[in-house]
Amino acid sequence: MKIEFAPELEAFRAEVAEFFATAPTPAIREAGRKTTSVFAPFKECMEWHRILYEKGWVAPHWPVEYGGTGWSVEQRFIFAEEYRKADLPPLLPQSLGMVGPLLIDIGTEEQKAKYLEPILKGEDFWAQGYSEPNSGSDLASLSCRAEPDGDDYIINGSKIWTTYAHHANRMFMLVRTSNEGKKQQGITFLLLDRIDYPGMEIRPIVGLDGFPEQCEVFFEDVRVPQSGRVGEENDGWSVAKHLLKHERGGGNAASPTLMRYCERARAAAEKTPSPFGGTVADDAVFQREIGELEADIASLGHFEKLAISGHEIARDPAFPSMNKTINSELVQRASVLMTQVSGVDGLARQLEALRVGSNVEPLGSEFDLVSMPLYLNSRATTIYAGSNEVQRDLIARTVSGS
Amino acid sequence: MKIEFAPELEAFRAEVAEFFATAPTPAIREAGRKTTSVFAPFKECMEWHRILYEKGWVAPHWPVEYGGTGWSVEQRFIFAEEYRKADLPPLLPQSLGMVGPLLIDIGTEEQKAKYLEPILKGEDFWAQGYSEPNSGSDLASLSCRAEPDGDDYIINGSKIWTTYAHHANRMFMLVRTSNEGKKQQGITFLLLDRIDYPGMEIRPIVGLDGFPEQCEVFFEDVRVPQSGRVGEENDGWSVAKHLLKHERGGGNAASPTLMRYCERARAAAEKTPSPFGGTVADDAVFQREIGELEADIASLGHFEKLAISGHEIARDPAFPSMNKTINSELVQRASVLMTQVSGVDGLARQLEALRVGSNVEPLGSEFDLVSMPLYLNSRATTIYAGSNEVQRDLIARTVSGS
Amino acid sequence: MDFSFTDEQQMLRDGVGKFLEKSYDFDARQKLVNSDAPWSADAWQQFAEFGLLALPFSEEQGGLGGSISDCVAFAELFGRHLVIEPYLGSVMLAGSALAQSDPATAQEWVEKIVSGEAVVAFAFEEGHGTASPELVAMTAQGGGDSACLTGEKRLVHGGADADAIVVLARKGEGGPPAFYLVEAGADGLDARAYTTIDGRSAANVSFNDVAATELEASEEAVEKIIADAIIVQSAEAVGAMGALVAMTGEYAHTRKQFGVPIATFQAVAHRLADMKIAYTKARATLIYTTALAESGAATPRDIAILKGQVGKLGRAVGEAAIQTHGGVGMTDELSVSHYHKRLLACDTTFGDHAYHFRKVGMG
Amino acid sequence: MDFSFTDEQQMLRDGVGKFLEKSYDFDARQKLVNSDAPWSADAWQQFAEFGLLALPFSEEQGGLGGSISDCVAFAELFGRHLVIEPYLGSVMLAGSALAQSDPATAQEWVEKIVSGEAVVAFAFEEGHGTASPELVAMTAQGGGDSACLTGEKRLVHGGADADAIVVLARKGEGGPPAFYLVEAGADGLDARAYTTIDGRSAANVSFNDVAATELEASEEAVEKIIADAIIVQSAEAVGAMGALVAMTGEYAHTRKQFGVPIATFQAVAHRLADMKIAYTKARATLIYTTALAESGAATPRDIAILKGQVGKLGRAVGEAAIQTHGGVGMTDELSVSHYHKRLLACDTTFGDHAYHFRKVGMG
Repeated sequence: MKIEFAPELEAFRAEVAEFFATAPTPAIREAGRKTTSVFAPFKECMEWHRILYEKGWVAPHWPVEYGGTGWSVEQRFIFAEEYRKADLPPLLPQSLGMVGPLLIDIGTEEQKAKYLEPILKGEDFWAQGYSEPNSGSDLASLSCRAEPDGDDYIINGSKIWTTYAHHANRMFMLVRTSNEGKKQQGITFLLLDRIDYPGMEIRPIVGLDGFPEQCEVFFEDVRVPQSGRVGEENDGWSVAKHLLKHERGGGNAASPTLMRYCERARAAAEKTPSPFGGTVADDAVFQREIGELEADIASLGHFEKLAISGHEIARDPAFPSMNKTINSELVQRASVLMTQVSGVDGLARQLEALRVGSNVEPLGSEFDLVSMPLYLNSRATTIYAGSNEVQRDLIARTVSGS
Repeated sequence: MKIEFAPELEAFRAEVAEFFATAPTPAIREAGRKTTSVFAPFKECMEWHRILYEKGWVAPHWPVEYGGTGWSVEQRFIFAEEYRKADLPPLLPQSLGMVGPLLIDIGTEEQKAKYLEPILKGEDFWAQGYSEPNSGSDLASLSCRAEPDGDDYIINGSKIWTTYAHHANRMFMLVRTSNEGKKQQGITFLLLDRIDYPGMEIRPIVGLDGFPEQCEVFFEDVRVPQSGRVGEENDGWSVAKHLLKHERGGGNAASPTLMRYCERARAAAEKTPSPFGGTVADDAVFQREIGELEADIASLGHFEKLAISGHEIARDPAFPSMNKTINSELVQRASVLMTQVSGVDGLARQLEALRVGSNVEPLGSEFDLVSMPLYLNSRATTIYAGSNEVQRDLIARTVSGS
Repeated sequence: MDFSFTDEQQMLRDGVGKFLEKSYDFDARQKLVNSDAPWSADAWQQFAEFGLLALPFSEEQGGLGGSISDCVAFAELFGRHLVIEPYLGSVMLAGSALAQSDPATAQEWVEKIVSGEAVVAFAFEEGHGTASPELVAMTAQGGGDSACLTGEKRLVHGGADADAIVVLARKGEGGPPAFYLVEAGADGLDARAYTTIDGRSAANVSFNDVAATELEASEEAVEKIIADAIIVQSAEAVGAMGALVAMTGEYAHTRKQFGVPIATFQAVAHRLADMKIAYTKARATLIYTTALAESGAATPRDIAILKGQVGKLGRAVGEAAIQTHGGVGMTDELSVSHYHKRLLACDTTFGDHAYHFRKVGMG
Repeated sequence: MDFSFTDEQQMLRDGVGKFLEKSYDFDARQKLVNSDAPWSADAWQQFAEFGLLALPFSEEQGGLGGSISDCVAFAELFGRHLVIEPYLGSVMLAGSALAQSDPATAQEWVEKIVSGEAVVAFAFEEGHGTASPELVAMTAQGGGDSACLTGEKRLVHGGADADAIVVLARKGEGGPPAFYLVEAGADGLDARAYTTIDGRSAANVSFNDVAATELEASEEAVEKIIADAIIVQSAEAVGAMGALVAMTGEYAHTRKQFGVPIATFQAVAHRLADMKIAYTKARATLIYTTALAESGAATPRDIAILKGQVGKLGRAVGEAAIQTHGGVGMTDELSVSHYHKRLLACDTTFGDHAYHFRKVGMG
């Protein structure tokens, strides 16, 4: 049991830091600081995606032959840490983290040839069409229907919680192709080349934080080619489960982001007077709370590093669910701490000041501008991608005791 | 909406305090300070019971005509507060709080005449025979069987978690008299005049704190008279439910006990140096934690006072379950705080020093002697008298939303 | 000892409740929040007709001589309907500050408040929040009718639209906190308006050598006015909690997943139970503390317990409501998140639960 | 980077595990705890044969030159079997303190420890607990082989039965913490023996002008020895957590209520999930911190994170295990509560989780 700290790692860290200090445009930096969700502002995020692509660093977790970096665990962590320290916008997960790895694993050669490069280059952005109004935690009950018709499918129904569908040009989705057998059977996984097929309509949903991040997508006799199918017809559930492994397991470690929230909270606390004297940063209760939070984030980091290194922990069937549960609940705790530091200065609704490129000054500090939207948005983390109730059900099934 | 603070209340408080300062024997006081459970040491507790009986104060929550005091809500609270401040042993609930009120409500005149006075006088102590090894939370599945035989029942089976059965002279219990219909049907509620009927065997169970507080009771062809039945044969479930109302609703308020734990923790904290300088009592984190706990205990007190005053809150069908849930979880929180103050001085197992009348000096302070046993014993509060999981199921059923 | 609402209070509740049901449903409320108007003049007029604006003032001052429990009686309904009008600021805080002051100007303003003719804002909070009057740092120069204010106040509800502002500031360097009256449009007064996350019009107001009139106030009066406002704000929060418990229970019994209502899942059922426990505890403490205050017996510790409990439990209820609603709970369209944001705002103003619990712990 | 046990370590685990399965099951353990013997001489001898007593010492000292991860490898099994022998005190703490000291006496004691001939206790904790060496208050007079100790040490495992005691005390008024060796039976030494809640023999030891030999130790050495002990103690705790997760899972699948295994109730299932999450987090932090320490890179913050996490999560797992077992979890007869008491003891010694989290927060 040993961690090798190769001397060249520090050189690597310096290289990464140097790149992050020079490559992003001011708008990209601003978008990073104003990210109040796992989904960064779209335009600047994709700009940054393309800069990282040019550098060859856009998909560290992909196999080298498909455009990955081939970095060691430590390098990936150093990259993630420097990334977060520079407050850069996280890349959007749908293409790079979900459909890309899925196609690498089980796509046809044709699909790989067609879709992987535009994902890496940031030319394509994929929306994820899974949930439906009546199929949330019970995803397998979905009813959006695809009828075969010649070489095509005709789709009717709707999808909801389709993040950034209004920015996407492609979409992957689950459709019902059969009502026979168990509900998990009869589902098919489809890639849609376009998101503006005739009969498709996208309606953004305004969230509790005031932003239209999610969408509803309606399908009325939408004709799409069957060649977009991944896997067999009616076998989409196993495809989706495969993909969920990527979604929940996380190609990228989350702990550096969480640790960065703590750093930002500490920095803000240093400037905030405590009602009990001195600054909040010096207050014993604040130290007790942020200490516990940081310790828990550190444990997540250990868990992630063990997993990336190939430790048996990652082969536990409950691994993806544990990772999702721990991560999502820590995001929420970190954001609560942030709003506590902001106090009443977090109560102003400042949608315009939060827009990248806005010339409206925030009312408090930039920290106070983002803390409350981040808190509000993070309430979703325990709901989406399989609610934490569903995750705990799955984890419990692996505790048999014998 | 108004609280009348009658001037005579202070005179009442003084009278109560004076009595508590003079009436208990040293052994009773010691038993009070060394109570590490809801069940005080038996012998001294019953001694104190008899002293209170002589004074006429043994059952403030009973109707006046049966020996109650006829006090107002404020008087009952003042009594409870002074009682706890004097660290006196709480009276045992099985007779005064359970079977007594039950018989007052639905006992026959004969049963009342026979049983109530010995309860008040402290001549009788009743054990409660409900749970069985395979019927815990699922109480209605109980199988200890009573077969009618002439004017008697013949009992076979066993009971478990029968608190202080080894000290009791009588016992009330649930038995199965029929296997037909729903499992709740076919249960009968019995009063046993003796606990040493031929064929009965009592085996104490040593608890995690080292004390034999609970018992198993075994029945082998035990013949008891049918005249001990309360209610109809096979209707014991509704009798038990009626009694549970007393058990969970609580004739006596719990918040003064909890507040007293906080006072004791504060007093000990004043003598305990903090690793961060000064005493623990002066430490910001300790103050933050005990403040939150005391606020929550205060809320329980408000809830109790509203209930005793006849506010609609007590007519909520979820009231007994909410009361039990809140109370039990606060006991646990308070005892955790106490063990934190004791630190390593709570890690010694000091069974002998804890015995009333022991001449073994405690290793730390008397506070350190009791904090850990109290913590360990209190793990049971969320398990017994209907586990908190069952209570939450019941509470949830009252949240229909419409 | 009586902890129930009187028949009169119940009638007031019924009247206000019916009006709000009819004219202040969630859609109407959202339309109002998203309009340019800072609040509804119609609703305000209706509040005047119900006597709410006159309630806490003495009869000599044209008021109804109402008690704190009268205010609690209808404030729960304000919470249930997420009312955005500045009742707390204009009536409970600024109004009470003016009412206990001698100067004739103050009494004129009370009359205007009572009649609904004027709305007066109350400026209290400073950077990041001001948990109690003792923490107010802004300091007035001079006194009487030639006082002068410099500094900034934040989260002043109605601060950009009120006819006047009552400001809490120190009476000279190191002096006790006192109230000062500033009229709208005064030189050196600058308000930056915004909407709060819970839909209220507010402003950060900067004072640059602004002329003000000092209002007579003992330190006890200042404490009492803030304490009463905390009770009424807590009643609003408890009303919001009750609404969330009811709507979440209903949703859990209606919404199906895996072929059954989600209320049949024990994790959901237990969350509902915890919501009900939290609501019941908060409401018990609200009612008991109100009765204490009515008897003149509420201590600062009692108020801290109320503020802390309602803040903590309100947050927990809001978060549980969103989690139970799932995706739809995250939307601006449904009321759930708006209730939660109101509860967050209630927790955050006048010191959050962490502050108040620590005060309780300091003994 | 490798976070797995080596083949050799795995072999050691297998060997120790088999021995404990066979000779140290829960019944045997309870018989031992309830006997007059402070620990099992047989087991100790067996540990010597496995090389455990020699493991952390250098080969020049007759040891095996083992690493911290070697110790972690078998310490998890010590936790799984609730071993009561004073390994931590005699080998990891007293032994390491002696091993890094020059005096010939010290080296002689190391040899006796390695051979299993002697057990040496370690006296560290003072009133209510001593969270870190910097908080040690007991002060030695004089130095070298004529030092002199006065004061009290608590929770000295094996303190009444060991052949000698290594004491951590300050080197003169305000001086740095240093180690002192006291032989059993020394004049002025008095031990009051007791059994701990987790079944170990311990004593509160008072020193009244007791002659002692100062052991050479830098402040860094003191820190390092305590840090290594914390890692090994954490491994024990993690082993106990793992046992609780497994036995609680098994119980929940076997125990029926309402006609079905209680694991089918979502409240129980989610508690099992939380237990597994807690165990997994604690174990990940244990393994990572061990690897860091092995590389010489573990900082005081890393150790505080480990101690805090294992303490908090261990308590939570213990409480959840008891709640899930219900009544039988409350009995002395079942092992569940004994695991919990071990976890409580691990949390409480060397500073509890609240202390360590705050240290982390202080940055």
